[in-house]
Amino acid sequence: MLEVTNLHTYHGYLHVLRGIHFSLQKGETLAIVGSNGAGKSTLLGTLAGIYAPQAGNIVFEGEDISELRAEQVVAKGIALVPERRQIFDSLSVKDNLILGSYHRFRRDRQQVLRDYEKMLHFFPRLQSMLDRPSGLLSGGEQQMLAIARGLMANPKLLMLDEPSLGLAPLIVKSIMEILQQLKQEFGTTIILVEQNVRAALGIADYACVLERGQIVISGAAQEVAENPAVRDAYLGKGKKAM
Amino acid sequence: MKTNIKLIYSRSLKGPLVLTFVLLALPFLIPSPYFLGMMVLIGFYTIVGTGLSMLMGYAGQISLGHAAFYGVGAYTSAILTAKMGMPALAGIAAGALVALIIAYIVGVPTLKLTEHYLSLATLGFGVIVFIFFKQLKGLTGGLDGFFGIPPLEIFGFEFTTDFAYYYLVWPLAICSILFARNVIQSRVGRALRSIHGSETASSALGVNTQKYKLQVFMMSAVYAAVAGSLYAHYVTFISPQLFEAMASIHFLIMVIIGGMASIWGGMVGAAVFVFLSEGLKEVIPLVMSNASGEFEIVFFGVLLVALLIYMPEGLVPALAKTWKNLRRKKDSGGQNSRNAHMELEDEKEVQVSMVGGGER
Amino acid sequence: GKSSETNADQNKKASENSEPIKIGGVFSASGSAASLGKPEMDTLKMMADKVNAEGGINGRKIEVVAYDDKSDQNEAVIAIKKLIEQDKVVAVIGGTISGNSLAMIPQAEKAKIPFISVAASKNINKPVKKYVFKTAQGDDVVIPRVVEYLKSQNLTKVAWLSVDNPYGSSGKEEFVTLAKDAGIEIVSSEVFEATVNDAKPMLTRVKQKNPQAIVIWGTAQESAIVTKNVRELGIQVPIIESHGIGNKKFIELAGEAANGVIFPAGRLLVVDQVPADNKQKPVLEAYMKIFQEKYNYAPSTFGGHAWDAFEILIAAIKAAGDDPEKIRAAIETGTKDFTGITGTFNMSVEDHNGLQSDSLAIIEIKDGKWTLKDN
Amino acid sequence: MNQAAPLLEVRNLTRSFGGVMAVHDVSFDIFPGEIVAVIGPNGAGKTTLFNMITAILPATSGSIRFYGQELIGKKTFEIAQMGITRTFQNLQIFENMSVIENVMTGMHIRGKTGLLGAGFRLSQVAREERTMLEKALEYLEAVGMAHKAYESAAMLPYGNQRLVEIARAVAADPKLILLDEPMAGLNPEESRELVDVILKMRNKGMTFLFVEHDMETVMSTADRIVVLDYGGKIAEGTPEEIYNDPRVIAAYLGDEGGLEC
Amino acid sequence: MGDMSQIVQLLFSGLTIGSIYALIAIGFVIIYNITGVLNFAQGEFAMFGALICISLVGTGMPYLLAILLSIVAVVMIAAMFERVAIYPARHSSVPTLIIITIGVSIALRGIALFIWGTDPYHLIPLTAGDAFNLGGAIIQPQSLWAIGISVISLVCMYIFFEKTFIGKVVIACVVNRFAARLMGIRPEKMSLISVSVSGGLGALAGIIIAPISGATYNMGLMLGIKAFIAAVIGGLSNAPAAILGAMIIGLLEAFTEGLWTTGFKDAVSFGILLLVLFLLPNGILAKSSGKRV
Ligand SMILES: Nc1ncnc2c1ncn2[C@@H]1O[C@H](COP(=O)(O)OP(=O)(O)OP(=O)(O)O)[C@@H](O)[C@H]1O
Ligand SMILES: Nc1ncnc2c1ncn2[C@@H]1O[C@H](COP(=O)(O)OP(=O)(O)OP(=O)(O)O)[C@@H](O)[C@H]1O
Ligand SMILES: [Mg+2]
Ligand SMILES: [Mg+2]
Repeated sequence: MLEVTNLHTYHGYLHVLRGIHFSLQKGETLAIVGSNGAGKSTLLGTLAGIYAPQAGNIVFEGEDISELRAEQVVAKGIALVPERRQIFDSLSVKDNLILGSYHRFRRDRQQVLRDYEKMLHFFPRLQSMLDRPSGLLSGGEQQMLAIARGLMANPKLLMLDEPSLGLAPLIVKSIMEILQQLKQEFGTTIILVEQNVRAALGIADYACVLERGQIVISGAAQEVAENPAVRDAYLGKGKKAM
Repeated sequence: MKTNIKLIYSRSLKGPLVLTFVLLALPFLIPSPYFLGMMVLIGFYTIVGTGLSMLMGYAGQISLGHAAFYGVGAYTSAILTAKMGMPALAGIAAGALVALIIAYIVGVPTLKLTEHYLSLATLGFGVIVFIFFKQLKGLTGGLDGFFGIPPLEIFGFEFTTDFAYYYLVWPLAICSILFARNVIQSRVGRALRSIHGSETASSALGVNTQKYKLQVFMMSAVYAAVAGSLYAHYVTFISPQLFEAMASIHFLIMVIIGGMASIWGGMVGAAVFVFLSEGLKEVIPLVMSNASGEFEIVFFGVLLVALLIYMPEGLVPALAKTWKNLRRKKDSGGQNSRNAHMELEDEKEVQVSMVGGGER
Repeated sequence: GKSSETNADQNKKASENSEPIKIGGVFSASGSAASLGKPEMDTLKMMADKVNAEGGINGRKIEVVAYDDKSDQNEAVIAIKKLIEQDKVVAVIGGTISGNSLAMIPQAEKAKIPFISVAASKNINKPVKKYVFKTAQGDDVVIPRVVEYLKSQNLTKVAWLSVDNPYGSSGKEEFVTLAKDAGIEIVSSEVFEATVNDAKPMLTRVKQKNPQAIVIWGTAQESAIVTKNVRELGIQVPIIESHGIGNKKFIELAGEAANGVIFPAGRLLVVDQVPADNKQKPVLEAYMKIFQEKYNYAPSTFGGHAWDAFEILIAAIKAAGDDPEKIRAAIETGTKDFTGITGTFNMSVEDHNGLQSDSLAIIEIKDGKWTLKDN
Repeated sequence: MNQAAPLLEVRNLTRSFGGVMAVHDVSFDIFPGEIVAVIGPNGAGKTTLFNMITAILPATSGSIRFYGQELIGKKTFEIAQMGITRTFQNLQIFENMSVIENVMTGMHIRGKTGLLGAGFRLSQVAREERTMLEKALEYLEAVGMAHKAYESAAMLPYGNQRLVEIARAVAADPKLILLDEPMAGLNPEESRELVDVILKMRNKGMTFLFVEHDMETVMSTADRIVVLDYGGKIAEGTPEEIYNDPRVIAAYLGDEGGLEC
Repeated sequence: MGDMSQIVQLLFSGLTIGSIYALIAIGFVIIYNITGVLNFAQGEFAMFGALICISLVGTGMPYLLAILLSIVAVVMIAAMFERVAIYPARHSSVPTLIIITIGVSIALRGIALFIWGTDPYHLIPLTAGDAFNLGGAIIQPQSLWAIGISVISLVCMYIFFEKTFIGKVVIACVVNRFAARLMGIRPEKMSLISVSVSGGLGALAGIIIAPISGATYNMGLMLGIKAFIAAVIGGLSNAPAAILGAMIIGLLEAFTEGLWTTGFKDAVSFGILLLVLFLLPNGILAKSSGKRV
């Protein structure tokens, strides 16, 4: 369904992605981990059409989308929940959610409204603040909103950039459950960039480690989790006494 | 880790020295009194522009009313010297002082506003001051203007020629630039810039943002007032029309053309502004005989827009960047592909960090 | 003083080479005052061509260097400096609007170059400045005519409305003093902006004072709006205006409301109605004809000021050569009984304008046409 | 538990936003040299609490004392000058400056140069600049960002910007530092490194109050934990006490507890 | 102090001028909402609307057709302006963008000067009818047109921005252009549409004011500045509030001029505005900006 070959992206003169290869089938979940500045966000941004790759191909459902711009990529059924949340802060929570479905709003308004109800069900915390300017929410509430807005796009491929950032453990868990549910019910393909490695590997089929713009370790999630290097860096050498 | 202050601040005196030298030689290289006159004007504008770029480019506070301070300087000095017979130097100092006080009074409430509200408030301030120039006929002569301002005299030397004025204004302009540069490259400058970056964070780090905004506002007001006083003694006639809202906008244009977040921007902008408007007067009739003023206006507008579209940061930063890129290219031996890429990237939203987001 | 000496030196040299004599012009050919400045600029160029076609002065051609100040004082100052320092002209004609003329005066005085202003404000020539002359009727010439008219009609309680610029304010100053002497009471005195959109708010105040007549002192556009507003508010008293509305535009803009408006103006507007025995008539007709032929629009009284300035200057150059100092003296002493477009000039040491009230006719707008009411 | 007088005393602190009680009647103490964590579900009022301590938001009622001095009514910059600095959950990096200048701005209150002194470049200014620069580099080194000192702060990846903010807050050499989710965006290894930095700073005499959702960090770093829920304090105690508090488990950690040990 | 008829007269004068400011101010707000640009060329749209309409009527074209055509023409000018000047500069800083629009307005004014010269022009009123008397005040039919059209625009804008999906989309573009694109919205398209629409509104304002105060090439400058003030007082992102702001300015001007002085009219208006701003630093009807740290 998604095939990425030899992807190179620059920020100005900075060569950030240095030849990324991977492919995903429908309904699979890929977790990406890596240290600060490894290029994770750049990778998702490139896939979403925010950054233009200098070289390489992104083939989605048999179509090369590497030349498309962000708004065109969305129309193909790819949604990104970006880093830093990027909500519409002066618009109400409700408007934010509805805008998430922009590319399909006119086509199936009824479905959008049903999905909207579903989001409130997923994130009950948002229910009491539907008419508040979303910029006034707490950090975690905004993060929930950003994720819910991403889900409103009802994408075939959902990309999330550190969704658990700023969320309480209970909520992190429920998000992982929601992702699982999406996968099972709709066969949504998911790419997950996470620092909460344990949670991410818990739901992923595949995982890869990105370092300095290259994939250095990849494989089934379980395998990656057992890789000693990953264990040391991302899972902790045995937890501190608790 | 080696510390090297040069990596953040260029403090070399080489640039300013070369510039000063060139400026000193200029009247001999181009011995045209008309050209000298232009240069004197540019000198005044440089002083105003430098102050304004401190305020706008560094501290991030827009002012659409700086012509008012220019006018306050001009009128104060004019009234004191022509009507009360004070020496011109005292007039200039008094002009600066009055501007300082007005800036303080106006700044206290105004600088609490942000962005567009600030620009409206300063615009309003400019209009109000203009109206006072116009209506206080007893003091200012109203719209008829103010006559008989004596020429500047320092220690018995009268500055009556463009030549003399040139050597008065330009050293002063260079000094004002250096002063501004020193401020920028210090604790105070960082405080100012941090206000531009995030006022909340700035105050959470102990920066008294209101105080610094006020200080820089007052500083830029003094710059404008001094330039205004000098102007008054130079032309010996002033009228309110010279200090209208449009004049404030002209200052703004100069600063932005030059590059508001660069210390030389004010000077370069002033020079471009003056030579562009004067140059068009020469060029347009050559291209189209019997074209009148309107063509200059159209071309000026079009050039302004084109300049800013291609160099949104202004001339100085754009030239600096080009220079850097050239050197880099030389170093890396013609990697043209990268440049091609950069153009491609331009098509898409490159500067994510520039895009307003929930986080910022 | 240094620059003018070098000027003079060079000019002396120039005369030996029989190079053209340079005359400077600064007019507001664009910007807000363009409707005044354009015909002035055109007139000056036309006149130079005419003189040159006739062989120039004493065998030397005239070269007019004219700049457009865009109705901006700063530009005007730059322009006259350029004329004096770069182009080295022997004299300057210009300053379409009073503000620009006033702004240029110090430069001309400093460089000791004769400057003939074509703007109205009396501050230009009063007090007399050595190098400054004026060919437009100042308020000191026009206002007496207005007061005289008011008195003749027995209108003794009037409202005075003037535009908020030097033109309006100097008119007001003059009117206030003369009206007092003439026993006319100013029941309401107001200003309006040159950019006025709607003067009704201000006129509501005027209406309450029940004046017997309203004097509106401004140029065509703003005066038209105020005039219209006066009638819209249902005020039916006579309206007297300034010579600044002597422009077809006023009638077009004010529409119906223009009818009945009375104003003093140069005779150029009603040249066809001027009695044949008036000695201005041939000059006016000549100007009308050659200007219309060359530029294809009717000349205005403002262009007439430029015509007069040019003629006066040329006469002085003919008599005195190309030395600015001598030209100045020649203008001052040599301009006697010169009949121009604006009127008959008699300059002297005390009077650098030289016009009398008789240079104006009283005109009434009837059915959208200027009609000579009182010659 | 701690004998010394409290560094910060928070008493009955309350803040409402048009009826919604974001923080309600919260009281607690912080003693010198402590590391105290504030945890709680999203929207519990943690950030609002921080905003009140630093006077970015006025409190509706209650009192905050620092070294016995009332903070309510003071301005944000005065509080910073008294020795409390902070980082932000929504990053507030100065994007118009380089990384090192960000940190040097953090040292603002430690400098003296005024506008005129700077403009005329008095001799002590150069000295002050040099020491500031050196110190700033040290702080950057401490958080592992020295190699990016001269880069533009705007271009840094998210995690690095967090580190710069921390270095910037520490550079003021405050008595008390408030960190709002310092670990967000850092991977586990990077978090552990940051914890080490915090511990080292504590040994130098700084006191920390921080908000964090990463239980591993909280449990391993904090001496004491304050738990908020719906604006109110529901528990306070040592990590062990909190970890086993049924109310905290229900409201925040989840049934199985925060860590799958 | 004035009597009743004077008050009514001033009220109508204020509302009439206010309505014209309002139409331009809405254009201001629309462009600001979508592109984040404070468009100082807004007044020039009014100027072109008025002058083109006058020229068309001058050719003997039916009045309504002329109005329609001139609006279309200005919409096209606005669209070109967006493509040529706003779109390429979309990443620039606020002051740069302000100056770009000032540059455009300078150029547009120059072009108008070239075509129409400096002469003022006059347009016949929309409807002939006589002025009528209301409580001693004389009201021109054109005033009613101005007020009516701006009220209608107010209602339309309110519904558009507050009640329709596309209105939200439009706001989303300026609140967070980056996120808007991630939702599949094309900010460029919105920007083109919005600038064109506000061009049309500006043209309409110009056509309404032309019979009242005539039209010249430089009428746009002052109208633009007044509209800017109105928009800012209203809080900038809120069209109904901008209309309120415009009415406040119109009334303030009329009443200071009518009851006190003309010379200090602008000073009084600005002075009061500044006072208001100092008390309500985010405009009179400011909505929460939704920013916190
Ligand atoms: N807009 C930009 N301009 C220039 N450089 C950039 C830009 N965005 C990112 N970079 C650089 O690209 C590199 C990769 O950044 P990226 O944001 O992809 O990292 P990341 O893996 O997502 O890190 P983090 O975990 O901190 O979010 C970094 O070195 C960063 O400095
Ligand atoms: N300015 C405001 N206006 C209205 N409500 C607000 C405002 N600021 C905060 N709130 C509300 O107050 C509550 C507490 O917010 P706060 O940001 O303090 O939560 P938090 O504990 O920091 O949450 P998180 O862990 O998600 O960051 C939230 O429900 C939030 O929506
Ligand atoms: Mg990232
Ligand atoms: Mg928080």
